[in-house]
Amino acid sequence: MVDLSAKIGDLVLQNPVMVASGTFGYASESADLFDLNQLGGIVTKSISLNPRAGNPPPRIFEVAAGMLNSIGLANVGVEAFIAEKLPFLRSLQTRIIVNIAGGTAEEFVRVVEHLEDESGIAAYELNYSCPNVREGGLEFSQDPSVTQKVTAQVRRVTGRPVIAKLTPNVTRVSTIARAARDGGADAVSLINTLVGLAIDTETRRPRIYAGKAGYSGPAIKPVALAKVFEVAQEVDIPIIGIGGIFSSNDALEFLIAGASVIQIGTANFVDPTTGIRVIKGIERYCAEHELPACAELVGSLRPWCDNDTSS
Amino acid sequence: MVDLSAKIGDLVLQNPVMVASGTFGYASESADLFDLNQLGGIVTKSISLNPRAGNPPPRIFEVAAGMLNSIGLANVGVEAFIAEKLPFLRSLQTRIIVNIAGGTAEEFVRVVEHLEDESGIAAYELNYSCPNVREGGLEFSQDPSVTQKVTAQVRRVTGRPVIAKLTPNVTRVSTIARAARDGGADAVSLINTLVGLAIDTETRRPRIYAGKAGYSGPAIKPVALAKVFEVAQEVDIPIIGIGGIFSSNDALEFLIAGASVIQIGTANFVDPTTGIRVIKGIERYCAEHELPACAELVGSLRPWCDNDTSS
Amino acid sequence: MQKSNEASPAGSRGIFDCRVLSITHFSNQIYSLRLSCPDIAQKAEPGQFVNLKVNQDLFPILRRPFSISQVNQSDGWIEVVWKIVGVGTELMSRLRTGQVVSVLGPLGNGFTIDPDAENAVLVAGGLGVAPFPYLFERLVAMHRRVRVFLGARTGSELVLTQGFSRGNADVELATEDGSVGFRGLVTGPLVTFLDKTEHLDSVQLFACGPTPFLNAMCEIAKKYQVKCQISLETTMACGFGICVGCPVRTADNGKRFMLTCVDGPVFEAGKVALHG
Amino acid sequence: MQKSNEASPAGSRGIFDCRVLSITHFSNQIYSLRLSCPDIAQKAEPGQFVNLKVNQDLFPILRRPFSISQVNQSDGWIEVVWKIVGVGTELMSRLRTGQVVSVLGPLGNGFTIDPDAENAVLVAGGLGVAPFPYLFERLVAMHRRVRVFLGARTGSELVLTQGFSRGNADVELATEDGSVGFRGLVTGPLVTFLDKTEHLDSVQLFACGPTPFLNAMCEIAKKYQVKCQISLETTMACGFGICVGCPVRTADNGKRFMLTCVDGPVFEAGKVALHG
Ligand SMILES: Cc1cc2nc3c(=O)[nH]c(=O)nc-3n(C[C@H](O)[C@H](O)[C@H](O)COP(=O)(O)OP(=O)(O)OC[C@H]3O[C@@H](n4cnc5c(N)ncnc54)[C@H](O)[C@@H]3O)c2cc1C
Ligand SMILES: Cc1cc2nc3c(=O)[nH]c(=O)nc-3n(C[C@H](O)[C@H](O)[C@H](O)COP(=O)(O)OP(=O)(O)OC[C@H]3O[C@@H](n4cnc5c(N)ncnc54)[C@H](O)[C@@H]3O)c2cc1C
Ligand SMILES: Cc1cc2nc3c(=O)[nH]c(=O)nc-3n(C[C@H](O)[C@H](O)[C@H](O)COP(=O)(O)O)c2cc1C
Ligand SMILES: Cc1cc2nc3c(=O)[nH]c(=O)nc-3n(C[C@H](O)[C@H](O)[C@H](O)COP(=O)(O)O)c2cc1C
Ligand code: FES
Ligand code: FES
Repeated sequence: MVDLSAKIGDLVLQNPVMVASGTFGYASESADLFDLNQLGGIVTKSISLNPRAGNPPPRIFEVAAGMLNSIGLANVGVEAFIAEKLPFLRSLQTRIIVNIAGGTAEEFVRVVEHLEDESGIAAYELNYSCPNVREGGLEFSQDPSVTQKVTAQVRRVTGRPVIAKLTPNVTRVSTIARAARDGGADAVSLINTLVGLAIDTETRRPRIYAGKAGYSGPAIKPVALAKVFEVAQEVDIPIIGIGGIFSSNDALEFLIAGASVIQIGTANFVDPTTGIRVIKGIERYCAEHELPACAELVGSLRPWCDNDTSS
Repeated sequence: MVDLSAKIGDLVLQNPVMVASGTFGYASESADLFDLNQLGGIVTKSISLNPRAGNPPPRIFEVAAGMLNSIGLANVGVEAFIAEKLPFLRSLQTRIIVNIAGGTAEEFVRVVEHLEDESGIAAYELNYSCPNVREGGLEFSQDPSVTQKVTAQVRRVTGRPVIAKLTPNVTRVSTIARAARDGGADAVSLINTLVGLAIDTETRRPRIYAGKAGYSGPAIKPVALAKVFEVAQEVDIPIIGIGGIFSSNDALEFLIAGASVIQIGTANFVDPTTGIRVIKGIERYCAEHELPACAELVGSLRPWCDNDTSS
Repeated sequence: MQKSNEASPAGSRGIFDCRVLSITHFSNQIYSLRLSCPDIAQKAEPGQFVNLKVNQDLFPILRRPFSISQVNQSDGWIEVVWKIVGVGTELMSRLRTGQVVSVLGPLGNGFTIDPDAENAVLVAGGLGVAPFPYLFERLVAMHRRVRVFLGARTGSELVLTQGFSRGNADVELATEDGSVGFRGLVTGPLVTFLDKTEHLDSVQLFACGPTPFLNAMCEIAKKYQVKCQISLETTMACGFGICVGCPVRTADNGKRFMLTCVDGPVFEAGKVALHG
Repeated sequence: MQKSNEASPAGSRGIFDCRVLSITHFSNQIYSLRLSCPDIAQKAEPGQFVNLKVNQDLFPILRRPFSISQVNQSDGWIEVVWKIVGVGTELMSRLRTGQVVSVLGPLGNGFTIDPDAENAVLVAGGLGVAPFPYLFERLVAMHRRVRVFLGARTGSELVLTQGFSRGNADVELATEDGSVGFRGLVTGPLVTFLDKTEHLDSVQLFACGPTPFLNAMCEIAKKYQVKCQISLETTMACGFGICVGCPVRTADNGKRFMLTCVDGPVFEAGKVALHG
């Protein structure tokens, strides 16, 4: 028997496979497709203080080996989330991580405050790809000091694990990860979507209403792996790896690069049971390679050379 | 007849289609495959002061809709370039842009100085994705002040057009583009490769000797378009668009996003005549859309909305 | 057919690996596919759709949604009909008997047949005809009087016309180039029909086709004060509510959205604001 | 066959759209393809390769290199032989007669036949046999005495063995599992042969196969002081020198590199340092 359990600080998971925010709705949508309790964890859609209608269409567009989206953080708002969505989530035997969106530090804090009295929440994941309304739309985690400050403010109001979900759209993501840790984050999730754009050459309009959009899917996997590896080398904080995971082999790459846990995003749209396939595949790999625990894989990359050879 | 000519400052091109540095060798390799003079321009491999052997294998790896590479800037060095490669390039009836690599500002300057007396060079393109040996391997254009300083130093020693080729691996590429312009660059090329990583889960080794590698191909196109659009909106400097261009439709997206000229990279490996196809396709599109000049397309994107809707 | 995910409860929608029983080429770019899929055949309602993964590759990566065109519960198959418009539909046209396709479904809310509507009127623009054979069969089984108006740009794009000859149905055809039937838009013959119909409250319209056509249908429904259900298409990633990528504006103030995949694809005309 | 780029000078290498004349399935995973390509057939030398784009999609995106296995100048075709190892070779196995493949070639430097070597010895590990039928034909035409040693893991992976029965050639087979011929590595029978051969200066070895096998061949060539040419495989993007992605270390100090695609794929044993 392979030990598949995974740890993020004090949070123990039965296996290292979660579904990613915004790619699994509120989980009930897939409940009749497979046994959700097999997952290591479920991350909810981003929840904001008030309900958000989201962006006008078009919201999604397929590109080579990936997709663009700008949903506009459509969600029911924290109160309706607690009333209508949390009861089902709470009934599951897997870890529920509530992902939180905010335009200001205060909004993050207030959503957490709303959720603090509710049971059945294993951790909070803070969506730091949200545009910071005070900084001209810069994503929160594009600035290390903002990242640290917001994290510290949330840290003050909760004893639950806090996971900072970082944007990849930065010069050095390890600087941001360090700031999140210094602010009190228990872990970082990497990566949220890359900024991307596609254009309809007939109409000369962007393919997505908002213009620039979030890029996800297999196409971003190499970038995500590089970011995970960078943080794993530079910062002493557990990492949740995300980006283009469609198969167990993809997931294994993330573990080897340094992620303790991984999340499945876009793949859920193609096959919502991807997580189950990935769990089984990791187990099979460990058995075949005589690894008693999949945690042994974490950060086990063997570089060919020490230094960064110039490209 | 469609006017296909394009301009980068004072540099006039017969059409807006170049081949990108490092993806077309020294041009002679393809001379028997098609008439090179049909291209708008040819950018050479990165030339450094001294010859470089490059990295050990594996240097390349295919990923979904793209490839990773770390060649290690293998090149013959500026003296052998002048003696052995430039004579052929000079004999062509298209614009020759010499791409320059350096580990320090001085190296960039010294390579330019070597080339200044040589005829047949239309412009220099400075490869600012090179690791800056003085800054712990940070790519030159990951820092705006370094970008400005190096550009200004090169500017001082040449009257030829100077093009700063920027890395996409930054928080805000428009800040870097502005720094390049302030340093005296005539144009910016965007984008060089994204940083990516892939891992062989059997050996747990990186798929590329150097570990992290440069990611190119269709998979990076949405990122490149977003970067081009950002700079086009923010900075008043001509842009050369690069990233995953395989078809004329891809090229048109870049023109509409704000690039005056485009470069074909990875596609040359699959079909070195891609540039010719792209030129013909742009011409056909302009004819069909009754555009007398393809320059009219540049920056003609029609956003659905003004503001950045949050993702 | 094999349910690829064994954990999912029997009888519900699911993800199925379905064998191609046959593929038919109607005209230039139009095809139909019969898939062995007893579970979906058992459960599907007219107007519902399936989301197909037509290849095993990463390109194209997303599933492609198609209306369930016909169902045979006893033989356990469903049919879809499509036109080649891009890479996914092109790949589908290369499928061969015996190959396996991953099918997610049945998805969405189908047509709601009004208990009081004696006269069902089916109106299709182009491949909007896709969901009608199954809807037609259901209506005939319910002993409704059915009229079918099928329009297309040209005769070769008028497909499935044979499927409506059972029961006491009338079929009227229209083509923009006049090559078959009425020359002009299909709304022409429809309006003529409505003009001469007395008990409009016994009529229910069912419309499927491109957005401009659906807009025209909503106008007509409003003008004649007649019940009308429309089936929408939007880009979709998941097809069952988890990507939130398929919004359609509500008619009330146009600031709220419903999801085409789970709130539709069939909507009551007047409940949604198409285009803007 | 049609040259897809009309601008390229006639008679030189080029990029050609070539029709599949036939595809043959040898054993489990091994196939051969005959492509109509008069230009390449005209020009190709034994040991050269072609770089094939096996699909029109972006996945897989790069071409795949294959040795030219056989050539027929009068009928204007070339053949390649491959084993399914991944997505590209799998796609190739689904090609059908009449389909078109983009072929870039002929590429690289082929074998150089030593004017003094009366005895040519061809040694293949596994699919390393691929370039040998054409080389064999050339050697026979040059009236050389040819010996062929073919090894594989098991009998079903020993392919093309029939192709060497012309002229006064000897063919020896070896399989690791002993299912066909000598049980063991193909270097076994080769060494036995060399041990009993008197005029080793009249022998030239030609070797193609996996790297460990080539290393063994280099050792043998060195030990017996016999001329030896080896054909290498590395990952390739372009196949003609523009990506600089296919380095092989030179033997001198191991710090310099040559390019497998333009300096090879055939090298003189001892000129390159394999593996490290
Ligand atoms: C609920 C629903 C039911 C559908 N039923 C049918 C059906 O029964 N038969 C049928 O032929 N088609 C149907 N469609 C449309 C079908 O899904 C698309 O034609 C298909 O996804 C296009 O895939 P592609 O890869 O060939 O095109 P792509 O390469 O993705 O796109 C090619 C072109 O088609 C356009 N396009 C993409 N998606 C759609 C879409 N959803 N509607 C219209 N144009 C689109 C794109 O804008 C682009 O210009 C339905 C769509 C929905 C949402
Ligand atoms: C000059 C040259 C001539 C060749 N001639 C032949 C030939 O005649 N017949 C033949 O079957 N093959 C030949 N090869 C190897 C062939 O090119 C590869 O098997 C093929 O590219 C694999 O493509 P794929 O998409 O199926 O595999 P991928 O999906 O790209 O890779 C699958 C697996 O195969 C391995 N692989 C990839 N490329 C190579 C390679 N070049 N060599 C060995 N393993 C590889 C990968 O590491 C991976 O583990 C030749 C290669 C070169 C460079
Ligand atoms: C349609 C869509 C909606 C998303 N919504 C959210 C969200 O609300 N909050 C969030 O933190 N991330 C969101 N993401 C990002 C994903 O959680 C994930 O980080 C990203 O897609 C990369 O993983 P993938 O390539 O596996 O999809 C969304 C992604 C997609 C594709
Ligand atoms: C194999 C390879 C080698 C490259 N070498 C260089 C180089 O020497 N100098 C440089 O400025 N860019 C180099 N590039 C980057 C390309 O010029 C281009 O910016 C990048 O690949 C993105 O374009 P593409 O997606 O069209 O390939 C290289 C790219 C590849 C794939
Ligand atoms: S298609 Fe995903 S929510 Fe509707
Ligand atoms: S394969 Fe591109 S240089 Fe050899």
